[in-house]
Amino acid sequence: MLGTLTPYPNWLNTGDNTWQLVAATLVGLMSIPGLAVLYGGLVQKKWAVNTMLMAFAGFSIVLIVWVLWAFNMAFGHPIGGHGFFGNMVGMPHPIVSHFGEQNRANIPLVSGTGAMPPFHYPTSTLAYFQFVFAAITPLLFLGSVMGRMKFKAWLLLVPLWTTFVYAINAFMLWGGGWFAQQGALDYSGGYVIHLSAGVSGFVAAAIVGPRLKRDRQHGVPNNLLLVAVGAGILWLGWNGFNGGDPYFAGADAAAAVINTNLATAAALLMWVFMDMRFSKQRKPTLLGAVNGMICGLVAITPSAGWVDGYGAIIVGIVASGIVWVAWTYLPRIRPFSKVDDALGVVYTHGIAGLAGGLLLGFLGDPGMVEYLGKGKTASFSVNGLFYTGSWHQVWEQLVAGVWVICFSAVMTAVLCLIVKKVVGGLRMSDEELETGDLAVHDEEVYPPEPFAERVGVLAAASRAAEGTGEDIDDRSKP
Amino acid sequence: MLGTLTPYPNWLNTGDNTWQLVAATLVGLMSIPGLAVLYGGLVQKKWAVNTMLMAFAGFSIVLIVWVLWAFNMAFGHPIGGHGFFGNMVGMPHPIVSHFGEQNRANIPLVSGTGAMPPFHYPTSTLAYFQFVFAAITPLLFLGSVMGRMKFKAWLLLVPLWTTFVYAINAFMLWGGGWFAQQGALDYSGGYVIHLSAGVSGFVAAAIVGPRLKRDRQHGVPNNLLLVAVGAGILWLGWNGFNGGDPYFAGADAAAAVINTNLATAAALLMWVFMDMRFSKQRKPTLLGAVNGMICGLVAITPSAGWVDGYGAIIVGIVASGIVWVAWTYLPRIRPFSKVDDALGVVYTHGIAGLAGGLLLGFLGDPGMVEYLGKGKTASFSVNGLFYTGSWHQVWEQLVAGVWVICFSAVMTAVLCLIVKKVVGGLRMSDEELETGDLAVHDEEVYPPEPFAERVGVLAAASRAAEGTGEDIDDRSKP
Amino acid sequence: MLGTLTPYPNWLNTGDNTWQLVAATLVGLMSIPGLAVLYGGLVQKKWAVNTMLMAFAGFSIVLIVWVLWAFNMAFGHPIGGHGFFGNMVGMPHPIVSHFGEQNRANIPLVSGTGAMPPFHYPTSTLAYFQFVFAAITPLLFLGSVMGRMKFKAWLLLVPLWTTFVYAINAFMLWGGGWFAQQGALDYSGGYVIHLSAGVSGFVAAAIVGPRLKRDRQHGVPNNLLLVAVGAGILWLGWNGFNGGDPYFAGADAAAAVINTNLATAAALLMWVFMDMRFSKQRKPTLLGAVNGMICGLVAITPSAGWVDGYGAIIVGIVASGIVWVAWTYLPRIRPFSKVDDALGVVYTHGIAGLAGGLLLGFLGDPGMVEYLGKGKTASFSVNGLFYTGSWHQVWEQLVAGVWVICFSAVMTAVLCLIVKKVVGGLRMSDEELETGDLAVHDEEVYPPEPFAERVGVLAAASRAAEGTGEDIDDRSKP
Amino acid sequence: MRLVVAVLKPFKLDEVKKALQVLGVAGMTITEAQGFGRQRGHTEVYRGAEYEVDFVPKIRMEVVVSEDMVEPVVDAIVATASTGKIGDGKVWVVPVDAVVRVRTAERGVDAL
Amino acid sequence: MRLVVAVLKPFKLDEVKKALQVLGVAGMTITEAQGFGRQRGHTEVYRGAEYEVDFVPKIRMEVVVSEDMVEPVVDAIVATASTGKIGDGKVWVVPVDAVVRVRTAERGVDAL
Amino acid sequence: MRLVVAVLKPFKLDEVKKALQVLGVAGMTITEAQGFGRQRGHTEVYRGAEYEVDFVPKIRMEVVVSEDMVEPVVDAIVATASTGKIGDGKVWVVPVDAVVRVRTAERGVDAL
Ligand SMILES: Nc1ncnc2c1ncn2[C@@H]1O[C@H](COP(=O)(O)OP(=O)(O)O)[C@@H](O)[C@H]1O
Ligand SMILES: Nc1ncnc2c1ncn2[C@@H]1O[C@H](COP(=O)(O)OP(=O)(O)O)[C@@H](O)[C@H]1O
Ligand SMILES: Nc1ncnc2c1ncn2[C@@H]1O[C@H](COP(=O)(O)OP(=O)(O)O)[C@@H](O)[C@H]1O
Repeated sequence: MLGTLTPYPNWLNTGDNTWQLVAATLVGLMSIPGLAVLYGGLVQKKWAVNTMLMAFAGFSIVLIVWVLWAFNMAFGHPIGGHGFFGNMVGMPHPIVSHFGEQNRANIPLVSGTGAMPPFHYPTSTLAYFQFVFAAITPLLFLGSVMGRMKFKAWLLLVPLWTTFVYAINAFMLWGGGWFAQQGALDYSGGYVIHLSAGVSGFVAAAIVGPRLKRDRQHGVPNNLLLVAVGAGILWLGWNGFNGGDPYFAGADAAAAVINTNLATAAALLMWVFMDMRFSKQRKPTLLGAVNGMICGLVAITPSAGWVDGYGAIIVGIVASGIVWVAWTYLPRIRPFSKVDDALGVVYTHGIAGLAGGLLLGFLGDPGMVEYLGKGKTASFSVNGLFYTGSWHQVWEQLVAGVWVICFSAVMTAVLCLIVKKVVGGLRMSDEELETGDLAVHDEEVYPPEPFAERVGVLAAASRAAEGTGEDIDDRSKP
Repeated sequence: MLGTLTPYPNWLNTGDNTWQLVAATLVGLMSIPGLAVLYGGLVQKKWAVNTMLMAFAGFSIVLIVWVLWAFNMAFGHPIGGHGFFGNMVGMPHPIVSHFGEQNRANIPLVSGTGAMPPFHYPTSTLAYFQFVFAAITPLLFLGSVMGRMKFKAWLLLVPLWTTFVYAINAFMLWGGGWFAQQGALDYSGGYVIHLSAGVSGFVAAAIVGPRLKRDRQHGVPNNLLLVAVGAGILWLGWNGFNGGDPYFAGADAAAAVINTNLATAAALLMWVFMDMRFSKQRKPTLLGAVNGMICGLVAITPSAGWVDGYGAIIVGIVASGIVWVAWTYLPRIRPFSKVDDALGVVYTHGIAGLAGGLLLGFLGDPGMVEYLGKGKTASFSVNGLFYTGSWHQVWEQLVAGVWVICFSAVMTAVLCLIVKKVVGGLRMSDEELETGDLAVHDEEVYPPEPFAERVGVLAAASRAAEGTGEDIDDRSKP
Repeated sequence: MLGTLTPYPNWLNTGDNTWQLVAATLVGLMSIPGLAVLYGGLVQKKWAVNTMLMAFAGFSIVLIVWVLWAFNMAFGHPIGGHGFFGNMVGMPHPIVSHFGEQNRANIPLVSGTGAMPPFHYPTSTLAYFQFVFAAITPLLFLGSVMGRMKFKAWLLLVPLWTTFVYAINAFMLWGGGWFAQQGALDYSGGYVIHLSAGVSGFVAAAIVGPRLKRDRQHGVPNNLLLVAVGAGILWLGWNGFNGGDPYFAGADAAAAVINTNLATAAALLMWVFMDMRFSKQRKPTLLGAVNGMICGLVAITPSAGWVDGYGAIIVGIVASGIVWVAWTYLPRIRPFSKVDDALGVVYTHGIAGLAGGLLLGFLGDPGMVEYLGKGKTASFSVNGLFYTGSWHQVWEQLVAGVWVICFSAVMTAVLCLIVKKVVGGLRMSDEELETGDLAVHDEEVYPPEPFAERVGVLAAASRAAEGTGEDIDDRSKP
Repeated sequence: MRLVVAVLKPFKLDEVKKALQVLGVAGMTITEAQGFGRQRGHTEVYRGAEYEVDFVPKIRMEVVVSEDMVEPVVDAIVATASTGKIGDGKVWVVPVDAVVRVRTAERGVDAL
Repeated sequence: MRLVVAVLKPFKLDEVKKALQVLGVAGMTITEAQGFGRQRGHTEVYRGAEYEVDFVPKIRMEVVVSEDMVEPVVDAIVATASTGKIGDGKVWVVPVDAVVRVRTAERGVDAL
Repeated sequence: MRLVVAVLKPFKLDEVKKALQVLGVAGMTITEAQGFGRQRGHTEVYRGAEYEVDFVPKIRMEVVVSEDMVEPVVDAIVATASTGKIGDGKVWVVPVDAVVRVRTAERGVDAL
């Protein structure tokens, strides 16, 4: 029959393709179920369903937006023109035709220019890999606005934000846009994802307004086992998050994986140490450990494959320490004391992401090779201040960080106001705020067992006890 | 020393082997813990342990059956003879000798004939990959019969069903058997797995009889966080389910992954939309979103790598809409009003699987290439009605669908009756039905904390309050 | 521009690198969240937070220790000298410089001597893969000492144990040390990991002393759904555990995966069968199934790629049967009746690991090829008694097993006494023991909802009922 | 005024509630309870270890009624909740000095 | 001595507790309860199926007080817990023969 | 007939139950309760924020007994449940007009 069928084109490398798809799947799992149940367990019982539904729905919306236009805004051909504005965003275009899905992946301003080696897999792989990053970002800032934002407002804010904030930041740093051209770097999203999510969440939380006073006062988590489930998936899923970002299953991917784990381990231990040493209670806590873990994961993200292991450990310790202090003291001063950032995303993602981005400028080890040069070509690596004495990279990181903060804040504010107009308010009604999931979805996270169901045990037990007679009673008479 | 040891034979491609093993692991995770805890959280508290134990045990049984005889019934040499019956099933044969495990994989009527390229990995890889599909299928229809089926009956039904229903359907559609020869297609199991599970579960539920009236009336789920855990693993695990089915880590695998996610996202949003627009409560629900998600996953399964992204989105929307309507209205009419299909498997798997199988006939995009042709050989792809105007594929899909429905229904009925004879009844005793897990397994899903354990807090607290004296009382006098 | 950048060095195979990184990630998931929530669900409610925090912290500590010195103690150049002591441990050395992370992986006494083919990936990959094994080992024996060990003592015991027990056993069996040189074998850690964890946990439990009497009597699990989550991740994660240990994504990796699943399925069914047939209640139980599952996973670990499928099934049945009997009868006799091994690690890991190690001597199938020989070189495989009639392998396995038991026991005892001295006692205070998580961490696993939060439902409902008037009452008058 | 307290099998709650509504009882308060008496508890088995649970789940119903309703209410409860099997529960009646409806501060029978 | 039993909306607990402390009440015992009365329950919907929940969560407060405190305590509860909406709850008063403090075996008002 | 209500530390339940069985008490009803009194609650800390829990877990035991058993029962409870530490709880006794066994409709002491 068709004896000469072949499984794939010759530009395709099965190892790279597999790595990228698996890395993407791991990152997907970080959102669904990872973040969904991490947040679902961290929020009050009354908001667990709402939070999880917003996570599942947000994840879905981003994918549709991504394939229809946003992927090419972030990784396609520049919209044209020179300078800053001409290199701010890519031309929107769908990628879901058969050609769009199966042709060879390319990022015109990056792999297209030889700034990195050409990809060994199709556009579907690249687009799906980049989608899971795009999807987790609004889910992260859901943590800031949970417990009061209208579901419909969320359904509208997510696609707008992905289009007008995420895709633009991504193009400028990853798609070969302006900041990339200046030399600013972001290995896997300390800026594009975490700093942006932290800032945007904070701004959105300010605009949506705080949760009910009662919710803020009594906002205890509902289930620490599920927090552990989510946290564990985040940690190991991050092997895909950072390991996938060289775009090849090479030596740098492996280094990024081990560095990610190193920073995370160090940050977790650092937070536990701070809790044991400096917290009021002087006790280690599981949720503190999880906070530290997230700080480490976030902070190593901008530099995972460009620092060595020592650098990674330093990143973890420094970022965790900074965020611990910020988490403890900033809530006392404005604007942090005013804005109800429910799960503290601005600290563990915003501040940790910024710290990690800046630290790259200091710790980037020129000996860490992402892509090997051949002949007269230099390998690609990063020159940190501590190795070269040059402030160049620090400066680039600073400028890009400031941009991401300002742009994300302003755009998010604008988008929130638009959504408010369109949907008629960003907040739920008072009745919904008071009742939570039951009012908004007619569901509860742990639906109560009806009284009638509790009979089962009895039925069996009494039958056992009765035997044949009536008053068998081997207990009442001592 | 042994300087010339090599790690693998030269027909082996490490990328393909890795992809297939990882895909299989992802699909395995969909069953254990995915489905186990999805169902464990969806059923009433009193049946959670029973449901999960049936899932773990069923998964185990299928593997033993699979390697000892069923794999070759589904993917081996045809049992011989011409026409329909000669091409109905493969020759049973174990694959667990050292040669059986390590030699090169081959499906005689498919890769053996050049209908696809030869495999790049050993039989263990193929057999394990196919096992996880075989294993999830009875676990899916467990959702129809949970809450009343005897554990022993389940232990017997599963191996019989795998042998006499699953292996035969698999051979006919995937092993190169009769329907495959006619041109019917099923990318990863919309028919062989989902339609068959939906129909078989429904029939088995009818034969086993309904749950207790009280259980049907009060059958609220017990834990929506665990439902989210299971649902999330299903979604992302499906990247292996559909991504693994080209059998190579090529461009079509990537396309199948992104299409799977697209259909799922669209279906989830569609169900949420239907709930918000047309349900009595007009409210979005998490369990509705999960239902929609499953519809999307199931419906794209027959066509994941043969439709383009637009097709995938259409599949998701259409299937989710159809199943939403069916789920809402069919329970009012017979036989749906009579049969207690506890978790509604016939809708989300049966109807969604059938819809997806038929939609392939319409939406199959000839430009989506699964295997590339070389020289004069045509690439392998599917010609849907909307692209070619030909009803051929629709017809083939219809015929195969009808077969799977009828064959699965009849065989399941026969097998249930046999099991009933052998085990002495398919249903638990009344006492067990009333009490649930505690009667059947002496276990509860959330074992109650004994009263004595609640003292801990007090011990610490009272000690703290006592200080030295006796009546320290800083609260009672205002 | 930089047209000649290449993604990786030519000794790198993307498939092998991917497989090893993914396998490592799967094994990492077995610890975090796998074991953390398996144990978190199995322990009493009052100890769930403490147990999980110890798991997260232990995992973190091992990584730091591992990269700074322990990896090279286990897999580096021998410390020098002849005979037993010269081949007992490797030279400690960090691996976190840029060269350490990105150069080609090598185990001097193994891949360095040609006893296996040279690796196709960098040191980061190998070190991270080996880290996840090192990390899970102390987490396993946490199950023995949970519910009374001081958190600070744990923080110190873990790095000491990794350095002075784990690294040494690993070097002697895997790093090419003494027992490896004699011919003793341990595919993925039946001895180095499970036997050692079982014995060490038992000894540590004896030294730390038992839990509170009340805790031992009332020590019911708190959540079987989370046990299922953890158990499922363990099972499928083990595909990486055993599948990763050929160090290449070859045919033997695939065989190891399917054999692992076969032994596990057989062992699970065996335990369920024993429960149904021989337990006092004659009932199958979910926690019994999980115990059986773990026995199978552990017992196949020493032999996964060196036995064929029949061997794997036998390993599962035999080990599960032995452990079932031990679990049922040993607790009646000393020392098992005295020592409070809280979760029974000495049975499901210690005895199962030893049984698996010995069974390799009997069942090793010479036809199972791990690495292929070329030219006159023999392939690498194992000669079991049942195939060759030679007791050689059995003897080697026995000697190594005895060593691991004695060495782990003695060293663990010494380390516990050192930690006791340094930290000032291994046990929590009585107050902490009585109160559990709330005393030690100020956290509870299911934090109680404050009364005030229960109003929500009411607010909505009463508003609905009131309508406009005051005494609308459609229920009180019949 | 009297307070009727009934400790009953949980699955009887709905029926009893309906029977009382028929008598004109407008409200009641339920708490979950654990009963100990002639009816045996059960055994749970986790990982081979047996745990005795002595107590059986019950619901505890409180109804404040006027004097003349005491007998009909007690009779209705006993008639409806009885299955004839050990463990059906007890009803007891306690004198009440005063009842107040919180919403309106009404007292006595008006408060019911 | 009297036992004052109050069935109230849970979110009022803190206020009521504070009001009683002001009166000098030193202790109280709370149980979670489910109330049935004029106030309606709610409906939950899982996978399209509706489940009626008739009962509304309440807290049930017990306070043993000396005779002279009965009126002030009841008044304080009613004043504090009332929202004017259906479902605010009931208070009833039951005679008490004896009270003992377990720790010291003191009896009567001393035991409170 | 009297109703003895005891609010006790949960870990004392088993001992008290046994002491009462020795006295011939055949049954009792337990509810979980939260106590507020001299004994302090505790603080929980989640993500750095402190949450005060004012209430301490108690069990609330109800035993209906004949007149002559009141004193022995109260004494046995006090003797067994006392640890001498703040928070041991209270016992109070309430008059009972009638008791009925649901299964048989027996009344009075026969119903116990
Ligand atoms: N003396 C008592 N005081 C309070 N409650 C009691 C008493 N005796 C029994 N009960 C309650 O009545 C329930 C049923 O009592 P039991 O002796 O089991 O059956 P029966 O009342 O049918 O003889 C018990 O579970 C307990 O809740
Ligand atoms: N006769 C009664 N006996 C005991 N509790 C009652 C009685 N009537 C009402 N209750 C309790 O009081 C609560 C409030 O009663 P409800 O009729 O809803 O409102 P209101 O008291 O404002 O008229 C009920 O939920 C129930 O717990
Ligand atoms: N006046 C009261 N009415 C009802 N219950 C009370 C009263 N005072 C105390 N209690 C209950 O008794 C428990 C113990 O009281 P507490 O004042 O803490 O200690 P002690 O009784 O040892 O002085 C409280 O937790 C509460 O449940």
